[in-house]
Amino acid sequence: MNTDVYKESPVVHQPAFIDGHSVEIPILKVLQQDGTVYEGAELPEIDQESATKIYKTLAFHRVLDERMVASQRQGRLSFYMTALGEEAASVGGAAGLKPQDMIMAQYREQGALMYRGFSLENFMNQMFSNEKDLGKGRQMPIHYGSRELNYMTISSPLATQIPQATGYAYGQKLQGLDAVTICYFGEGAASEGDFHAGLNMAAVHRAPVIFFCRNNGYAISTPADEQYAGNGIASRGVGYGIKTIRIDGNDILAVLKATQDARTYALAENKPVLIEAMSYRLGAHSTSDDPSGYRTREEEAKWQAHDPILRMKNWMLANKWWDEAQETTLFDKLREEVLAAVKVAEKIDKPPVEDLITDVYDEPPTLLKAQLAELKVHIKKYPEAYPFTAGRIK
Amino acid sequence: MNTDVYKESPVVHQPAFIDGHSVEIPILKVLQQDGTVYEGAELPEIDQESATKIYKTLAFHRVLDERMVASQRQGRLSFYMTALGEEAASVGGAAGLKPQDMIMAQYREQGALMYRGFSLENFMNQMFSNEKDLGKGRQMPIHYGSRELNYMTISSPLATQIPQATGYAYGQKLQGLDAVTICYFGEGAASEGDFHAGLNMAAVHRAPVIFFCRNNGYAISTPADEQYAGNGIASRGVGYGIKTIRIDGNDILAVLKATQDARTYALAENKPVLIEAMSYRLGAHSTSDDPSGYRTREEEAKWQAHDPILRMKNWMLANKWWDEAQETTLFDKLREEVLAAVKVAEKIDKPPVEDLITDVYDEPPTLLKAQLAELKVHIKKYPEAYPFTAGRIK
Amino acid sequence: MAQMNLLHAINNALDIAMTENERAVCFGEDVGHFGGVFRATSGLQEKFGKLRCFNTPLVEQGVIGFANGLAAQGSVPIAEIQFADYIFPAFDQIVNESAKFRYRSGNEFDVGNLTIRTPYGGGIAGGLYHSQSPEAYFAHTPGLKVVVPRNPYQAKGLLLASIRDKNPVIFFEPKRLYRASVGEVPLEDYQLPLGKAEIVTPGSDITLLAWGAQMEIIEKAAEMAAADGISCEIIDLRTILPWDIETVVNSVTKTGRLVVSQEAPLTAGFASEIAATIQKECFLHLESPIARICGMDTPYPLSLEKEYVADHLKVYEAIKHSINY
Amino acid sequence: MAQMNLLHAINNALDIAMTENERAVCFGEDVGHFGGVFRATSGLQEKFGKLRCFNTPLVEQGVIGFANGLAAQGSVPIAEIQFADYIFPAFDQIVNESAKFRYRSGNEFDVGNLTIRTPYGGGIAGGLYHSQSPEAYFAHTPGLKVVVPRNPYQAKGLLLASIRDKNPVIFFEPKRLYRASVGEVPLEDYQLPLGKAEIVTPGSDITLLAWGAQMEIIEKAAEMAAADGISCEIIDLRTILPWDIETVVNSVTKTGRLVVSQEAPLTAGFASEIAATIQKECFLHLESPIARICGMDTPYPLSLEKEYVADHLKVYEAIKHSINY
Ligand SMILES: Cc1ncc(C[n+]2csc(CCOP(=O)(O)OP(=O)(O)O)c2C)c(N)n1
Ligand SMILES: Cc1ncc(C[n+]2csc(CCOP(=O)(O)OP(=O)(O)O)c2C)c(N)n1
Ligand SMILES: [Mg+2]
Ligand SMILES: [Mg+2]
Repeated sequence: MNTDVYKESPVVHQPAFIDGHSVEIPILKVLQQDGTVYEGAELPEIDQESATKIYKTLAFHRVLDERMVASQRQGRLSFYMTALGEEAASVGGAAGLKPQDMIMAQYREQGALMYRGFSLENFMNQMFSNEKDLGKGRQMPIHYGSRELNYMTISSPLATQIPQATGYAYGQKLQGLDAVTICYFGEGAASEGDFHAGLNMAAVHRAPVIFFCRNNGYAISTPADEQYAGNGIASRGVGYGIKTIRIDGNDILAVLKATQDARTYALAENKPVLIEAMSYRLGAHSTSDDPSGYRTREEEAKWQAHDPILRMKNWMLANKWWDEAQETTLFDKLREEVLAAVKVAEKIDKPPVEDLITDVYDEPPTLLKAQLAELKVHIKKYPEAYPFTAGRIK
Repeated sequence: MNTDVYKESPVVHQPAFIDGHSVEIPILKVLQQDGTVYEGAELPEIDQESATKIYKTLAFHRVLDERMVASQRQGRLSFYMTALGEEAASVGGAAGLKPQDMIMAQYREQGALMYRGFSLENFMNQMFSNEKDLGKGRQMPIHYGSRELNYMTISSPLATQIPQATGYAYGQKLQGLDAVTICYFGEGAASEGDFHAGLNMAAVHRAPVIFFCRNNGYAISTPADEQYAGNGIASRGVGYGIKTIRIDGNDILAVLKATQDARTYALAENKPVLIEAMSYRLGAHSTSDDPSGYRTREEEAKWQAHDPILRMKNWMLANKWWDEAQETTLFDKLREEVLAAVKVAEKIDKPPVEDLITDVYDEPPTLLKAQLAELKVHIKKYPEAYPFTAGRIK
Repeated sequence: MAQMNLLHAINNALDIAMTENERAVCFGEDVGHFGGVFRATSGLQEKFGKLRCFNTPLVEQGVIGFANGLAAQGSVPIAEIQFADYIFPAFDQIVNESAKFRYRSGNEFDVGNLTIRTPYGGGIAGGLYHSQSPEAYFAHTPGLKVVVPRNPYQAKGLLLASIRDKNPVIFFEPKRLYRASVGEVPLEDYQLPLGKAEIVTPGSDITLLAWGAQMEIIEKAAEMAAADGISCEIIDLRTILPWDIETVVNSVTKTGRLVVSQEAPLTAGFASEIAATIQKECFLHLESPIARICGMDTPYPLSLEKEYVADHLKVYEAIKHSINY
Repeated sequence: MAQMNLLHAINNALDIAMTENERAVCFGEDVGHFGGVFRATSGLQEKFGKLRCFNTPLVEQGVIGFANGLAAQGSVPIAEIQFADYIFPAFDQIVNESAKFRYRSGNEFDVGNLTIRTPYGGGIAGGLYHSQSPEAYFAHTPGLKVVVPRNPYQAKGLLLASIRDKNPVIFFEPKRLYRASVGEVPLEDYQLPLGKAEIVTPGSDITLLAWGAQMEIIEKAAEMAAADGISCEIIDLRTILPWDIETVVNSVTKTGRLVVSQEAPLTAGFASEIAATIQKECFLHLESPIARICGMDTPYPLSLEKEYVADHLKVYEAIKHSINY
């Protein structure tokens, strides 16, 4: 009851306004750009094997992004979104969890899915929306999803996954599972009403969900300082009564540490956690965007120097867990594999016309079946107008 | 840019989670229940004349609420909502402002409208939705509004007025007016997405709006501790970077002081302020509600002892600005006036049938005119079925 | 069998659903301890515990967002929106999320377990924000099912079917009838089919079609018409989406005339869809234009409610007009 | 006169509106410095300053809530929703607030100065969340005006009329045509009337009706039909709400046949309203059923877009079917 607030607030007799700076929010940094660990820093659980897996995932991410942007420029792909410069947030987040944890992402977290082992073919089939796409070619590129890998299919409307993640985690709690939900979103999406709903409900109903905000400084062209006036997104955690931490999002060890700790806490206490990972969107918002319309090269260059992948590489090298020869082999192999996979995926057929009406409901209703039947008759009448499907209609 | 946050956060190398208790929020109290002012308390601007006006408004509020609940029980009125026990929030808020300031209320702030001088007849005509109602009898009782008095017509959907208040205040700023907007809402409504939108936008776009949360412990049957898990609503101000103050909502001098200071600040800085007034909804949510289904008499009794009107009376008496004789005269007169006004208002005709189609648009479209014409023919055919209007159709 | 009002029937259906399936969860504003402002969830928290029946914070977009997530997880959420007039803050979660969840994922994920209950409709002196009938807003949304019961028996059977259906269902409850409509309801479990209209009264001269609380109105009009010797075939659509075109087509093919009545405003209401479809399917059988008797194209009024609504007299006039066309 | 594409025409209309009225304000996500993701507000911040043209935080319910308040205050807000697919979080602010603001207050307050601009429609490989045509959702809402232009000339004249109209207007911009549609546009100020359909091509055998980007489709179908000797009367509805019943009734009374085409799914789309009204008004003149050629009753697909859409071939088939009925 609010009686508590009434009773427990310290009493003053002269107006005492508080403001955004009434709370200090430290930022966790573990790894320096040159690969050395800060003195006294607490390391996450990590060994050579897990580190190598993480690093290889980061490398795959970088190569895939690079190649797909090129494919898009060549007109082979309609659309793409990179996570250039902020790959540590998604990959490190996934690495800090268990495979049974649900990942509910925004769209720039393909790294988490890579870490979970989504195959190159699966990525390609989605991007080329061919008939082998798990999503049946229905969504724009990068809207991946996999039940097997507990990675919720991406939805374009922003922030809708936030209250959904609260509900998902509440269900996990009801079942008593050893599982939490991680929910990714950008600092832009955090302005949506659904953000407010999701965080408040998680706190009130004690859902084991990790809210992971990627604060990369921009929402398309809108800089963070036109998005909010408070102390980042972390300062909002205070208002919801949610345990909150701010981290360097380009520091894979900080991401890993925060996520591991958050998971332990969320599960033990049945409570949400908010992580704000500070980073920078080094690339364009998407292949449809040109950032030169709203920011400077200098600003970008400054953040180039914080490359999270290079930072991890430096650490791996320093640890002698990795060497330059391995590096060259890995990147060469990845580039080749991706190129080959593009060539395969772009040749695979579009989904059959029947897929137009499946999955709208569990079973197509009568009217929808009639619409399909009519469509088939029509296509047969004008086969040249519908080249992808005409030949395949029985 | 978020670069600032990135750069300015103090750096740590071991996880340091913050939580709801990272910020301490004091509560402002000026007046004690016995009518004495706390030692060292800073008083608002107030003199005998303004104090008397405030006190008479509080008295009118108490009497109107009492009488209208009785009228509803007698079946003369369909619905009513009191503000029993929290009248100081609305009356004190209005008293802290200038007449040109816009008031955008939730529904339990009739006190602010009383303070502005809305006539007893106007109140009655709205409640009896007769043809003299400024709102043309279209909304349920207590949904008052007056352009003349800068009191925005109440809308039932909760929290919609919050981003609207931001927009309204932004418009005042654009015009360079000596005017701010005050926006009232309950701690329940503060859970809506519109709350998040309104506060964040006000902070980012620097709108001179005073967000005034009446935290009265309940949203219908839902206690505040099932509404949020943070430190009240004030703790959210921190997240938006909004100057925030918590006050004793039953302390008229604290309300007045906070509102006066908030107005000065909002206007000078073009920035929003958040006030959280702690109070208690002593009555039922509305005449349709029965609180015995969800709370105890003891809890209510505890809050009876904090009656804001009695508290002000004690202060007035102590100041010798008021005496018991005046008290009796005032309350007797008010009761009589209200009773008489009910009798008048309930006999006034319903609005004419033409009012069905006005104000949907600035001018009724063709189809709507045709629908009205058809309706009139129909009513003439079955006059006994439409007794309120049949006799008045030409 | 027991005498129940519509609220009891709903409460009874919820009780059965929560008893049979421990993953069923009921929530919404004031739904917990208090049992909802209309008391539809009365006693459920006591019986099934606070984790399975609870108050939510006051945020409809959150209620449905949470429900979507819970449904995707495999639980069986039964979410209440306190008044249908307040469903709009959740419109995005329903129309862009619930409705498209299965489709967009290629059936990797779905929210088929979701049921949304909400009281709708006028006739209670509620004015423009406690009287709306927003079914048409949802009917334009493939992926949703939309169901409206007309009495306690229908309410229980259709609600149980909605909860068990593997698609997101919006279940509109006619609040004017919550206590007013009383009837015999089996105590045991039963279901009524979704997507099937019901011929409530067979007839030969004209077809009358409605749903929910409006059924009472057309039945009253049919009685008046019967006194004039007009035989009305009365159909309760029951499911608005996907709707039972076949039953309506068969009826109109037989009678040659159709009056559709809805509480919501005329323009772009669901009656329009019915008229559009039937004029096509029954073109050669129609002996008079299809009539739509609906609310006027304004917000729902308060003091002029009587004049505004599609009452039995207006429906009766439409019947006569159609017959004499 | 100048050659402009649809985006330029809109930008030009905004420029004129902001120049003539210093209380006009443009805002929305990315609308400020960048000029919007489609660049419709390009140059406006530079010209009119940051206070009158700006980025909002990413929150559609806030954008429209803010706009409602600003309009009530007497300013002239022109709010952009980045894609019509993302208008739903603002549905409550539009349907319960903008639409009912004047009515509920008895005209004490209104938001008549409000205009909401938003790009809608498919044909751009956008899949289910960048292709929707949600006009019907708003058409069921008395109090709103809903406008859709088909080309640059129409866009400028209708947008200026929408901004100046004393009612809240939703202005849907056919994004497929943003750059594709180019035409002569006067540089000076002019307005086209709201609530008036336009007979684009007179004809005698059948009436074809559509709006926005779909106009191109029915014009193409009409050309094919012309080759068969069928004379089509082509009407652009232009305003969806309140719509111009008279023009359509007059046309169908003359031709006896009607094909309505819309991008949105069939069920409960606005074509249904048109069919429902016209079957009544023109009952004795109709020589064949009114045909609706629409999107299928599914979300908007990606890879099967070509098959899904109401293309000219489907419209052409409907014309022939109607003529040969
Ligand atoms: C509800 C909604 N509104 C608008 C958009 C269009 N949009 C797509 S991404 C984006 C910016 C998101 O920024 P942020 O959340 O910071 O994520 P980032 O792109 O930086 O990773 C916008 C406005 C959308 N997809 N959904
Ligand atoms: C959008 C919306 N949802 C639900 C309701 C129903 N409702 C009316 S008042 C109320 C409780 C409001 O509580 P609070 O904001 O704390 O204000 P209080 O009644 O305590 O003054 C609810 C749920 C509504 N009017 N609007
Ligand atoms: Mg961002
Ligand atoms: Mg309250």
